[in-house]
Amino acid sequence: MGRYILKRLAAAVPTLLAVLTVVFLLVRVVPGDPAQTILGDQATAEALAALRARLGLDRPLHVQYFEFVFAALRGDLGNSLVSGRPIIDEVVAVLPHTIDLTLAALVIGSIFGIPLGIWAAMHRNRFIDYVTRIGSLLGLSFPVFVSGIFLLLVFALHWRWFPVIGTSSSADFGDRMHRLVLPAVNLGLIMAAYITRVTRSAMLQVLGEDYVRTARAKGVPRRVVVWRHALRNALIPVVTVIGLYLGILIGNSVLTEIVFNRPGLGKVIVGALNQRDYPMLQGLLVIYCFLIVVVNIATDLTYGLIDPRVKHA
Amino acid sequence: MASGNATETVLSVKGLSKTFVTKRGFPNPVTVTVRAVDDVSFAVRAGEAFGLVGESGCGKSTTGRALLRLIEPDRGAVTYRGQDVLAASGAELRALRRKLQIVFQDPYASLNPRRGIGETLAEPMRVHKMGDRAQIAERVKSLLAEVGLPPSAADKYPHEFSGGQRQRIGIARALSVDPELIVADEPVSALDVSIQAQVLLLLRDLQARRGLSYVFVAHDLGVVRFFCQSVAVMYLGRIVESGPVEEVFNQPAHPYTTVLRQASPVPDPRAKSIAVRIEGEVPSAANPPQGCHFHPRCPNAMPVCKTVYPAWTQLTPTRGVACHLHTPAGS
Amino acid sequence: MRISRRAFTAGAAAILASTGASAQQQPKKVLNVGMAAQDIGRLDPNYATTTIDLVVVGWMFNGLVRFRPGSMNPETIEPDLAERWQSSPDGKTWTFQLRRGVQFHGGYGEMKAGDVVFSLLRAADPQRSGFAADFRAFDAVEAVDDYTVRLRLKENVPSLLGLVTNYHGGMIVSKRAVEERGERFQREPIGTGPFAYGELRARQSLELVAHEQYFRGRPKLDRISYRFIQSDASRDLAFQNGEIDLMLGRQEQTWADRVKQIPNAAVDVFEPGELSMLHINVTQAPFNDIRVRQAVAHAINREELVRFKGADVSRMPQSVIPMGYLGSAQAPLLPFNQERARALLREAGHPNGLTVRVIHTQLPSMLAGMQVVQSQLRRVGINMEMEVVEHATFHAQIRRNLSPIVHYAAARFPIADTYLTQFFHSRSIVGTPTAVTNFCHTNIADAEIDAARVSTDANEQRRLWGEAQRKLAEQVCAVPMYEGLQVWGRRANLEYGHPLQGSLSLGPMITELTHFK
Amino acid sequence: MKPAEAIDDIADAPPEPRSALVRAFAVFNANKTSWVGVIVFGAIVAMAALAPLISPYDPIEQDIIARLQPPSAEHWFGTDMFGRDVLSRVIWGSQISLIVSIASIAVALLVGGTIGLVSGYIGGRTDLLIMQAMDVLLSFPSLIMGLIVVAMLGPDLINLIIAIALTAVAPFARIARAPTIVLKERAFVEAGRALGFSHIRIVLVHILPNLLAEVLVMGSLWMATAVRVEASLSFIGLGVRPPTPTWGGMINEGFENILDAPWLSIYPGLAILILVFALNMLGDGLRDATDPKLRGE
Repeated sequence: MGRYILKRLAAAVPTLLAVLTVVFLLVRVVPGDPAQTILGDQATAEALAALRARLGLDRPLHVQYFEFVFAALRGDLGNSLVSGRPIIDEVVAVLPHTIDLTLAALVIGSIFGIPLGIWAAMHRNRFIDYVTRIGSLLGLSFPVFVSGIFLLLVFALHWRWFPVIGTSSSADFGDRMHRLVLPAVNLGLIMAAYITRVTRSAMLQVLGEDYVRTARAKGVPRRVVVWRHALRNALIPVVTVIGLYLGILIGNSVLTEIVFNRPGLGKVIVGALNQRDYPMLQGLLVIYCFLIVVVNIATDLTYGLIDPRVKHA
Repeated sequence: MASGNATETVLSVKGLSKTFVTKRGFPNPVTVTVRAVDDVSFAVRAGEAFGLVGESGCGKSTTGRALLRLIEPDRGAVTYRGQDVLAASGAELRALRRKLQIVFQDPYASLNPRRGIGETLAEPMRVHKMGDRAQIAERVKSLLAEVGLPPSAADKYPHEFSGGQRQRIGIARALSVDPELIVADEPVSALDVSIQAQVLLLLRDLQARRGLSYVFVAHDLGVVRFFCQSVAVMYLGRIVESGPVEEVFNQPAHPYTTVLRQASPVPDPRAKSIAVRIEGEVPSAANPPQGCHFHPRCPNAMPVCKTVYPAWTQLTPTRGVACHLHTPAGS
Repeated sequence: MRISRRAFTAGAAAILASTGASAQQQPKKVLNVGMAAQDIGRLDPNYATTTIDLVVVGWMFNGLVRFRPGSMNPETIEPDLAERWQSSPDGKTWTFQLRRGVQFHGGYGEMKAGDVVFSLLRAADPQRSGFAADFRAFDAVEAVDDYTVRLRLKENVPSLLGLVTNYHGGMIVSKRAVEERGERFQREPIGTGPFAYGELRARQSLELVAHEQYFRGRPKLDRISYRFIQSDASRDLAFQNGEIDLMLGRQEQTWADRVKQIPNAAVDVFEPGELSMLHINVTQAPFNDIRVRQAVAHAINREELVRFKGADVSRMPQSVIPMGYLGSAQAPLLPFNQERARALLREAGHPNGLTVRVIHTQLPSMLAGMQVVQSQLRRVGINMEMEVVEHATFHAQIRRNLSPIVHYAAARFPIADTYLTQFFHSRSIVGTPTAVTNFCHTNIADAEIDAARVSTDANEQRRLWGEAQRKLAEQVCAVPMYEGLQVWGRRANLEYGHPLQGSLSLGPMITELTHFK
Repeated sequence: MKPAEAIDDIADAPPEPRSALVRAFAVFNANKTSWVGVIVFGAIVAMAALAPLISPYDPIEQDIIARLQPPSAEHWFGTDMFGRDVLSRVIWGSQISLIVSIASIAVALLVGGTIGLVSGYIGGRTDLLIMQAMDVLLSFPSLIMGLIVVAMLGPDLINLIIAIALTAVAPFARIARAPTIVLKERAFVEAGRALGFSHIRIVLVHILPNLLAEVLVMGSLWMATAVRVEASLSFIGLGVRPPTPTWGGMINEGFENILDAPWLSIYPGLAILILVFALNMLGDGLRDATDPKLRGE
């Protein structure tokens, strides 16, 4: 198992290298000048040039590139141009918020999505099924910022159940969770819509397979068949979706963070883009891509846990 | 080695080899090397049907495809009427494509489901610029007639035909470029027995009418005996015996041929089919046994068979075998 | 399903109860501020340029002198870290006597002349300051003794006191802290002001704590939580929900009107006015023809723009520099006259109007005003295509002359010289090594601007500045559109401790006197 | 970014005979919601096409006096901060949503489809390399990628289309590659090679038509995603340049006025919701219709 993970990570190295290169180039091609954002609009061209030299932005591109790649391979992503702090520190500072939100959304998505999907599959083409399908389609169709605004208007402003600012300035756990509710529900419901759909279609497929039919024919009760046989196999595509959802989750979390004013990786990256904080932008993109690779590996490993037929031999 | 009359030989295959490398296993894949075709040599004479026979997985289909370069072989030489097939490229290769054709086993997979029959037959002629629109249309009709289908078939789609009819269409497509040699890759094995004969008769008829040569790939000895003049028996990527059909099947030199003949139903109703099971499992081509590949299953296995692969022994000018039973002493 | 729902409701109720209890406290000692920001940039006064940074830096530092809190009128400049000062008759040598016993934050000890010399030299060094150009005239800064600083100038400057106020590079930092903290000083600076750096919660808030040893006395507030809330709407919602007490507002009449309706809420509108102008590149066709520039000027309906922005939060400009600056004059601005605009375009050879492609920032407040301008220009046949880019790109591209018309909104140090030099002196033309923000590529007022800078006669100085403004307006180098004032919302029971009329830090000054009633 | 639909197994879809179209239609027809999708989508297309005729006001003409008016008989959806009619802007805004989504998906389909087709057909190391490159593309969160690309090129219609197309290229490459790998092993493709057909002919004439259906179905589902991404970029402020009305841009402006004038974001928000919903229903129906597993029953 450990060897497998190592090998998968090693296999991801070329991809990550390519990502590094693309990221480096992409970031340099974006117009705008980090020195200007640091010095402000009254700075003279001379002052800007001096700062660019100090930041090392005037060196040839390939020099900057090799420096960046070698440092990145050593795990050093450099310092933010704007704050001067190590990028890792900046990321670690907001990571808990991102993890809170992502996990909460995953939990909400699974709690609602999986049972609903199974329920709908077992009542195929009946009223419940239609309602679930249309409901989940509707969920998929909501732009996350639109649903976020509606949630804010209704629950924060009208009913005042939850605060507007989706993050706490105190260390109080209860407060932290309280403020997490709306953003997590916003992301989680959309996630639930995805999971419902995938669970439903996976269940339908598994329920149609021979061994399930055989089990039914042998007189195994329907509930047992569903829970013991079908669900286990249906969960594989569901796990895949949860893994694949990461990309969407990141995009949606940027918007959610904006609407609910939460700190998080998504907002950091948008901020870095606005400030032309090249190292920050590079570092974050690399971290994102690395994260996606890790999630893919985790997804594959989860298959093994769910489905004993997939052997790690 | 089969070396008949040199002037008659149209297709000569020498030392043809093809190795597949695959990775298998999760999560720690193992590289598997399969020698699908291993140093295969034979010759086909003009107007002859040459059979390649063996159990499934023995590499006979791969051989057929490799000599047409549908799979690029790793080593060896293929010569068609003095022309090096493997070295041909560009216009040369295009010209060769017209001379050498193939008929596939699965009549369902071999036709593009989204293309009408007329279109399927006309396309090769258009590609090779074999006439104007009207001429090609005319030739489509005559091709259909030649394989025993009505002209109306041109306007239909593959799914509207039965398996036998589709195979006729497949044959017509191969004929569309006026080939001289056809590799028939198990052309009847997917068909009902009653239809097999019709298709075989059609092929034989074409052989006579057009002077075609065939490389006829099959696992069914009866069909080979009926259709072919010469035959080569393959086992795990190698030819173990070859020669004229009657000789090989009546007096097999290789124990494998004997076993194969016993296991195979013979179309002759008078001959009692003897149900002999071939002993042992077919070894994997990925991991052939040391020595003679056949020795684990061979009733006549000797100690030497376990260590040394037998050399090719020419029994008559047209017959040869690779078996220690026939190896001249001391070699 | 039912169980989970019940549990959820119960949990939510419990959480509600807990926060409900904590919301009611008696004498509030914590000020929650909502700022349109994602994060702090740099809190080193030499690099603080955005509103986000300027506002807090104003609470953390002192200068040798200061504008009276709540004012940005140079005439109200009063002692701050310096108790008194005198200048030589030629105005080139200045001596400051420092206040004794002023303590830096965080135990960095007493502020002495060495810190002042260090701070001012640092502000004048382009390697360590973004405002070095302002201190170009400095010849030498030296400590006579621990409490006396002498300043020598190469040439006269329009307002020396202006350079040593609590503004930009004039703020005094701790020498030891700068040297010890290095790059960390950018985010965790040490000053002498009423509030000190406490903690930075990444992307959430900057926490400031009262400076116990502040020389004017311990601040009445204990803590300031400076929250980063980017979106205007979120800030509004948070204010409405009672989660913040003071917030950056929007230059919008509707906004001001609505916030005033909220119980216990007040709206502050104060100086400086940020002057929004269209800077027209006079060297580039078709705007090298003055008639085209005049047409643009005649097409602009300032009244409509002010109505759009709101009468309480904006006003009609009078000149090419903002109102109320030392030296600002009434300049002959061309009146709104669509007929005249069309006629001028015809004369200039554009009977069917013309199309101009400009680059504009996506910053909502600027973009909205520009969309009104776009519509006004359309009515006289000028089709303005806006390429909206995000703000950093905008700044880079307008400095590369990619936009023939640049919409720029700015407030500067309230002396005509700063504004005129940065926007209209040929030294500041973009694309040159000394470039600042002269987007119109003009040099017609160079002589007046230069002469006024070194003039020792206040009346002559005013006359020269007035002349420069008249010329620039006449030649239509820039078309003033509106002046937007600073707009903040606050709890009505928040007392600043001074009347708020203006603030160079662009936000209310929170001082030792600020408190909740 | 890939919607869940993208991962559904289409690798082994056999080429279909023509009568499958008839059966597919029957499946599509049986699913009533698909028709709702078709009708609503058709209505939005009609609205976009007829915008000049049906919109009550000029969508960009300002009337500062009449700004921020709530919905009334005169302005059904109210007016925005410039006094422009929100209903008219919603009607005109459909054009941008449709143009951007259709064009970007068309580009992604063309480019991604070609890459997948070629890569799958060539196979071997080239395929490995190309797919590795696609993985690199896929590992960028699409909204972030869109943001960077738009920041790089500047926000206008064409660049927006490029940015959104870029985020969908990799998924389409994957969608096109999977069936190509299966198809190229089929005998009719081998027959083509034996007959001396050029690779281009084989790919275009013999492989492409067999996977078009699936790719087009995915296209319709991805269009829904494209509409959302366009709106998201506009919401962040990197949309088509003003004064052109776009739904995302309207929500963006409206969000800042959410407390003063909620109608500014509610109507365009509903418009996006309806369009995306319709596209999802339509794509769903189409997918059921082409999915052999569902049709088999």
